[in-house]
Amino acid sequence: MVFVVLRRLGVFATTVVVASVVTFLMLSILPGNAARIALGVQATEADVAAQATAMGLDRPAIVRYLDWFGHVLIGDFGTSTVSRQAIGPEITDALGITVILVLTSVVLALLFAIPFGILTAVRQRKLDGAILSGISQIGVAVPGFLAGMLLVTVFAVMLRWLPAGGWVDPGENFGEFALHLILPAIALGSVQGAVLSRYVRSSVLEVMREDFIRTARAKGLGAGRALFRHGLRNAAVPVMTVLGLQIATLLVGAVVIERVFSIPGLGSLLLDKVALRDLPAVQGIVLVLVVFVLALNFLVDLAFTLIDPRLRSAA
Amino acid sequence: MTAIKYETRARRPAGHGGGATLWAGLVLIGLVLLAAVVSVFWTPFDPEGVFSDSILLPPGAKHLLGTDSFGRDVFSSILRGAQISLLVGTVAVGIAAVLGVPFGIVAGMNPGRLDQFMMRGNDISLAFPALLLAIIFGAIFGAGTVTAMVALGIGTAPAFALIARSGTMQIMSREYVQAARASGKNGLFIGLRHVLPNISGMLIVQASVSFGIAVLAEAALSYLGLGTPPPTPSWGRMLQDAQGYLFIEPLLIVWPGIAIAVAVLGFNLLGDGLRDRFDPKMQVKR
Amino acid sequence: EGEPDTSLTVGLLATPGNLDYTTTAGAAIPQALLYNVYEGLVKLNNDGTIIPLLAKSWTISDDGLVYDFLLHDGVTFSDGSPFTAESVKFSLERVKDNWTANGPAYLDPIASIEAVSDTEARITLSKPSNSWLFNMSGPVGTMFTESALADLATAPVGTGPYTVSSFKTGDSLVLAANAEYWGEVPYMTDVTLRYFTDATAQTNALLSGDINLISGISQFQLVDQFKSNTDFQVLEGASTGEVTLSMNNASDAFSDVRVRQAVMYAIDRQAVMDTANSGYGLLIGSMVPPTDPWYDESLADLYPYDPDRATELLAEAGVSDLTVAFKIPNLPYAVAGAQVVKDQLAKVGITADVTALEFPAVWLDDVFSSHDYDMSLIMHSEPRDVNAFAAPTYYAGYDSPAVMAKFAEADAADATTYIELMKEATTTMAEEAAADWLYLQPAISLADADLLGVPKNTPSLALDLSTIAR
Amino acid sequence: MTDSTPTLSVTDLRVGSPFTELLHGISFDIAAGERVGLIGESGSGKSLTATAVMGLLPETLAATGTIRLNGVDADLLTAGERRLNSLRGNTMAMVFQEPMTALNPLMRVGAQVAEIMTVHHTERGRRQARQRAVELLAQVKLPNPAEAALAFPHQLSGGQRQRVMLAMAMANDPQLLLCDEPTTALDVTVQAEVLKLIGNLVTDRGTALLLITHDIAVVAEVCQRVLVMYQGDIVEDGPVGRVLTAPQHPYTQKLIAASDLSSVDDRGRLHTMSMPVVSTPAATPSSPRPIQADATAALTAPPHRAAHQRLEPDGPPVIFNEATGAPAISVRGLSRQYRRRGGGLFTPAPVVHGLREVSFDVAEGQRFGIVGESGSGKSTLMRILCALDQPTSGTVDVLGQSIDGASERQLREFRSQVQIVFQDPMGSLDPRMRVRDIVAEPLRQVSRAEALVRVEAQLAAVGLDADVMHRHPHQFSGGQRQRISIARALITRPRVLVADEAVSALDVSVRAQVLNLLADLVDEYQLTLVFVSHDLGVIRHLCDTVAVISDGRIVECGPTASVYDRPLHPYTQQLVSATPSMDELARRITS
Ligand SMILES: Nc1ncnc2c1ncn2[C@@H]1O[C@H](COP(=O)(O)OP(=O)(O)OP(=O)(O)O)[C@@H](O)[C@H]1O
Ligand SMILES: Nc1ncnc2c1ncn2[C@@H]1O[C@H](COP(=O)(O)OP(=O)(O)OP(=O)(O)O)[C@@H](O)[C@H]1O
Ligand SMILES: [Mg+2]
Ligand SMILES: [Mg+2]
Repeated sequence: MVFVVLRRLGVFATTVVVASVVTFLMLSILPGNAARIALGVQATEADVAAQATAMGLDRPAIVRYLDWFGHVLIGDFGTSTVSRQAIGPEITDALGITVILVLTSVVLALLFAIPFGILTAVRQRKLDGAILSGISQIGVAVPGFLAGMLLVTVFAVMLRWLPAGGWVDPGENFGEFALHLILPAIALGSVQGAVLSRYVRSSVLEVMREDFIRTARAKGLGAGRALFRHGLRNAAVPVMTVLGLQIATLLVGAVVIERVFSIPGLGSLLLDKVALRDLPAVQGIVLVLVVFVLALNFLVDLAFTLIDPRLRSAA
Repeated sequence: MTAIKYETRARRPAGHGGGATLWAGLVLIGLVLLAAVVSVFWTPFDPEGVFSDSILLPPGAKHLLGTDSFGRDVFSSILRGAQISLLVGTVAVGIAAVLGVPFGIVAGMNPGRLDQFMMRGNDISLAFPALLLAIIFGAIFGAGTVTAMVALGIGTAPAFALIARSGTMQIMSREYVQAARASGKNGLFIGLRHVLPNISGMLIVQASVSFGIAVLAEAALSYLGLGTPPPTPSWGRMLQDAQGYLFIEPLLIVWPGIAIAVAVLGFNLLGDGLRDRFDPKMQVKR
Repeated sequence: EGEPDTSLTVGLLATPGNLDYTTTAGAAIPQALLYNVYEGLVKLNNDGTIIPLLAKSWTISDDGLVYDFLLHDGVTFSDGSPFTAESVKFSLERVKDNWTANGPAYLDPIASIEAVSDTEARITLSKPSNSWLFNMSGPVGTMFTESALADLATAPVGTGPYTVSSFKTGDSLVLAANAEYWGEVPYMTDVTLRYFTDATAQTNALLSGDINLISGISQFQLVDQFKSNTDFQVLEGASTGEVTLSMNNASDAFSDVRVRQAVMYAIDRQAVMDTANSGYGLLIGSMVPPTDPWYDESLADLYPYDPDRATELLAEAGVSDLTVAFKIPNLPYAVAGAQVVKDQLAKVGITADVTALEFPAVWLDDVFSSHDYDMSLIMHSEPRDVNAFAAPTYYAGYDSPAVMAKFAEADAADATTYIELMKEATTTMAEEAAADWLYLQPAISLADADLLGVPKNTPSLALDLSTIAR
Repeated sequence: MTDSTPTLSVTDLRVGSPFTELLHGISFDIAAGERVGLIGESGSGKSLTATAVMGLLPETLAATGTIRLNGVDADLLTAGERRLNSLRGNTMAMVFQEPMTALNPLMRVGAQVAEIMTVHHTERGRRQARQRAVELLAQVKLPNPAEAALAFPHQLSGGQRQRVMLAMAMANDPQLLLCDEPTTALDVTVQAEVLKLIGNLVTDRGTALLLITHDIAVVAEVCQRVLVMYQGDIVEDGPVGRVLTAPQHPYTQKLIAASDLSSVDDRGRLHTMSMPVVSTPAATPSSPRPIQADATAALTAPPHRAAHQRLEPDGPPVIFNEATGAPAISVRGLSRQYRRRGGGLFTPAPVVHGLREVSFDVAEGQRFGIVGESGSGKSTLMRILCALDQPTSGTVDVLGQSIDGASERQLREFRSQVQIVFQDPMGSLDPRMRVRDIVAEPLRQVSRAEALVRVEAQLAAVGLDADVMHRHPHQFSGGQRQRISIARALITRPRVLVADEAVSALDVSVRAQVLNLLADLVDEYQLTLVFVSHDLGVIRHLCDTVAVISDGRIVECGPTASVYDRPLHPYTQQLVSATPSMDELARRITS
């Protein structure tokens, strides 16, 4: 048993190492000279060369990789070439913001998608079901940033009910934090919600056609009760897969909404750091993202195992 | 008589499986396709020129949907923009399919170590979503349509691989595959002759849905400045440009918004329709 | 009624990566810190004149080599350490070896620095220089204390009216009034500088009341909505940002002056400004903003829009079917402007292959460092940067020994001759079409209607907050 | 049957989709305590009838007519949903056809059984309901009922799941019990018990029973009356004895004739009810009569032995059917273990024994049958014989070629000499290929033109016209499809033909056709046949030698007649005694 756990962790660790190599290689061919960017247009070529040496940019790739990853393993992401601060805290701060944003939006999305998806599935052949389903289809087709732009225009600019953007740490001022979170979370969540509701719908539709629902109805359970008692757990499995993937893509994908709302999240940080060729920071961010996604996959698998006894014991 | 019975059985589901949805999707995509094709040969005005004398005109007889800040006819730009959207969708989905499908099939046909190994590789590529790739590739190769398409393609490939793999595993357990093996056919033959044709239904559904996603992603990338560079009109960039004129000429944001929605909706409906059609459960049960 | 609201939130676009402008380039750090947190001996006034700051007054020897500064008494840095003539000596001597950014070379004319007494500093130049004192008003003239050098990147310590109370990269910089300030304590006691990446988000924040002031809006189509809105004021001033269509004078395409001139005639600068900049800006015709004394407004008409003349010149130069690599930074004004330029060049038969390069990384590499381009479009925002532009090693590749000599002569000349010679040199550059200076970017600030004393012009890199009140 | 009003009364029931009518107005009654069988061709509408009574037709179908239940003052077809809910599971209950999917995979089976009682409040509390569920599971003979109640459906075998369904249906002592093929997944021994159980319920409680099945023997055993459906109509309705012995409708006549595996014509061929459309019967004058292979088949029959007859407990395992000369197939000590995928997060993947230490020979020209319950390892053995799978240990020689560890290249010759016919006629044909390509698939290094000629000839040999070549598999009936797969198997003129449950998916009528065809072809080509089935009757008809597999081991082997008449191993004895035969049936009916 211990062996199996160790083996799984071993696979996970190997995947992370490979991912780190991929990350490093991909980023090592970024054009642009970080030293020149740091010094600006007035610096001479000699200054730039000296700066490059100081930043350790002239060492062979393998040395740079080992140095970097070795330090990452002990929790040291290195020092940003731009802010000259340890990168770790910068990444954790931004990651925290993005995770809060993404999770809030996903919760909103679920709050919307589950009832909506079930409703559209159950009333599939009715007019109202078709209309609702149409609405969610259109919701899927609207770009997220457009939704964000429109929300800002209406609720922040025209009505002045809510701030147009920015971020306040929850520890600093929770009320303000909540106010600042509402619009971006809705913008991000509405589109995700529309997408998720499609999955909930098809998943519920699928489950509704399962024989065991018919069995439940043959027992005398009404259609609704049969669906709730027997269908939803079964429908949850495919929806969870999608949810896992969505969260994974949203960590970076939220950058569009972060831009619309000027939120200093991880995606924004990545874009800024890439622009400034702050390589240690970029590598750190990408690695954190990758590990996060891999870990998420791992967790989704775990959740499956909990929900579905077929995966728990094979017999 | 028996044969006739089976024939009607096979045809019947085709008649109504996902019918309305499918048609709605096809009509919308048809519109986009039409715009793309027409704009190759003709647009009312040049969508890439600069017309300093006709800046920001409201919709009217001459300029059906008005003009933008460069004096360009919005209608012409929308037409031409369909080309970019379709191009991005086609290339991205093409790349994703070309990379993902063989990968998934090979993994699915070789359960055990190779499959495990390939799937861990797939996990890693899943961890680099399209947008992340687009940002990195944009920095490496310079932002632009090609970079965006490639990034989207590579980013979507793992999804294709997963679908192809699960489909392949289903097909591999079918007896006709065993029969082919018993006939001495090799893996390549089985993959091409048996597996690929039989999972194509799933793949087409996936392709259609991915197409819609690619159109949306291109818009998002354009918004971030990582998409199609001007003056080539892309719907996403038109949206971004229009953002600055929201209070001056709000309609400017409406047209590309509608265009994107129509295209994405079209592909989603097509995907839904096709899924219903390919889904054996939606069909008459034997 | 009640307590006056003394907090201010300013929306800015470029975010500083850190707070150390001695080693980090870019306008963002000086914009936030210069004159607010850091001070030098002199300051550039909003109208472009040099006024005293930490130096009460100064005298210049007749040969223009010896500057005697009389310093304010009782000035302390925000960490409590005193500011004296020793600080002047320490700070300026440090520049040569420790500064890598923001023009350490500006102080090259200094031969020696001497702390005569606590309040008297004497600086001797190796040769007379008109630009030196001007440069002293910029970042290189900043006074530092030896006790607080460890953490320049995060914890700047200066003598200014504000101190940094918090800094979140990419998000905000919070300044608090310095209670111990030696001069008049500013009206605004809490100032938050919020950084945006998107101009629309910035104006939305102003419209929704999240921020009070936008200094230097970058997308001018967003301005009009504020003009009709009585809740806000629109302040138009001059910047030092010349939007420049640069031509690689050393390239095959543009080494012939006639080809460059053809470009000058081919471009309708007014149309470029109207289309790409919503009509905001000032046609300048040279690399000199009106806040510089040698500004010559007639240069704006040197090359009127005349495509026929352009075609003639091209024919004269024996050029046909010219295709140029037009490498622009991926910045909104450049992307917009390039489309108009490309269109206009096409009308005289020049094909411009536009590529938008990532800015700064790739553009700096390709265009600025490697000179691998024919044409570019970029704003030069540093004050008085025309001399630098004329250097033969500069990316423009403009090589005129005569002009360089004239600049050197001007720097060493007396004040009036200085202006005269500068005017001559810049005029020659314009005539020889060293570049096409399309227009001067306006400095437009948008503010709540009740804000007073918002600086209009931006002659220096700094955003001076000390004058703002309600 | 004191009450004159029947428990169930169906009048003029029509079920249709917007495109076609599927049930054309059927009417029948079932009285209290009456046991009615419903038989008929696959797809004739049996399941539809039952689901219509339950009011659980798929949404896409609509029903008209009247369905009345004794004591309910409403027509079930028009009754409100609330009303129906109170009846379903309580007054009327149904056992559905597919036990694999009819249970909720995420819920313990005990809870699923208990639910039907809590829904109708027939047990006071949740705990009582659980207890009663365990009792019910015991009644349906689930081993270890208390533990089984805590199992999830996937942890039970198909037969066990079917019994769970049955327990559920019986929980509230319904007035009307509808059973749709309740024993298909059960092996004959369990089937007998389950049928007895149903019978008891009906007699004890006066339940009206509708039993749907394709197994006429089952009907004969359980039912009093039988309804025969054919293409959406009830074509015959009468007492079992009458219908089975003197069927009136031509369809019923053919059906009954085809069901009887012991009644053959003068050529030793089964009676079929083939209704030729594209095919001509196998024995057309055009196809050459086979040279009788009897001479070669007349081998010295190896002794009839059973595994438990091993002399010493630890002695060498028995080699069954040991051949004297060079056997066509020689298997020694063959084991195959499967490692199940995944396992839990914290548990290693469990090992499943497919085959354990199997040794036997098959002589050239022998018709070797293998019987055994589901999951006993039959398919595993077949796959290994065809080199589609590798043994974990042991050796396998087929036609002198050693298969274990052989590379695909070494097997090239082997591949054309050993062919396989699979269980599922649809599943074994690639739906996207044309018949011509399917049949030609095993051919190698043959020009296209020649391939076509050979395909045509082969199709003719299995009784299919050349014009079927361009069609796709879905355009054929089950029997025709199985012929296609047989044609594919035979096109390379193999010396060994392995058939894995080649007729179990077919309904009786088609089954007879295919068995005849196989018998013809084996004679004609002098094949060595290895034929797997769980149906003793089929094996008995077709094979000269039979091996019985149970739990991965051969437990008994010998000449078919000998095994059938004098089974040695307890498992075989059970198997034989539980198999209903038509002879017995006739006896019982007439008595
Ligand atoms: N949902 C449906 N929509 C349309 N046709 C259907 C549907 N369900 C079943 N049918 C058709 O109705 C006919 C009768 O089906 P039914 O399931 O009752 O057959 P059956 O007699 O039970 O067959 P089997 O013995 O194979 O179970 C078949 O032709 C089938 O294809
Ligand atoms: N690929 C596999 N992985 C794991 N276990 C398997 C696999 N194939 C078969 N088994 C297991 O091996 C045992 C024998 O299976 P096999 O298919 O040979 O049985 P069978 O006798 O053909 O049954 P049936 O009559 O149901 O077809 C069963 O317990 C089965 O669950
Ligand atoms: Mg049925
Ligand atoms: Mg089997």
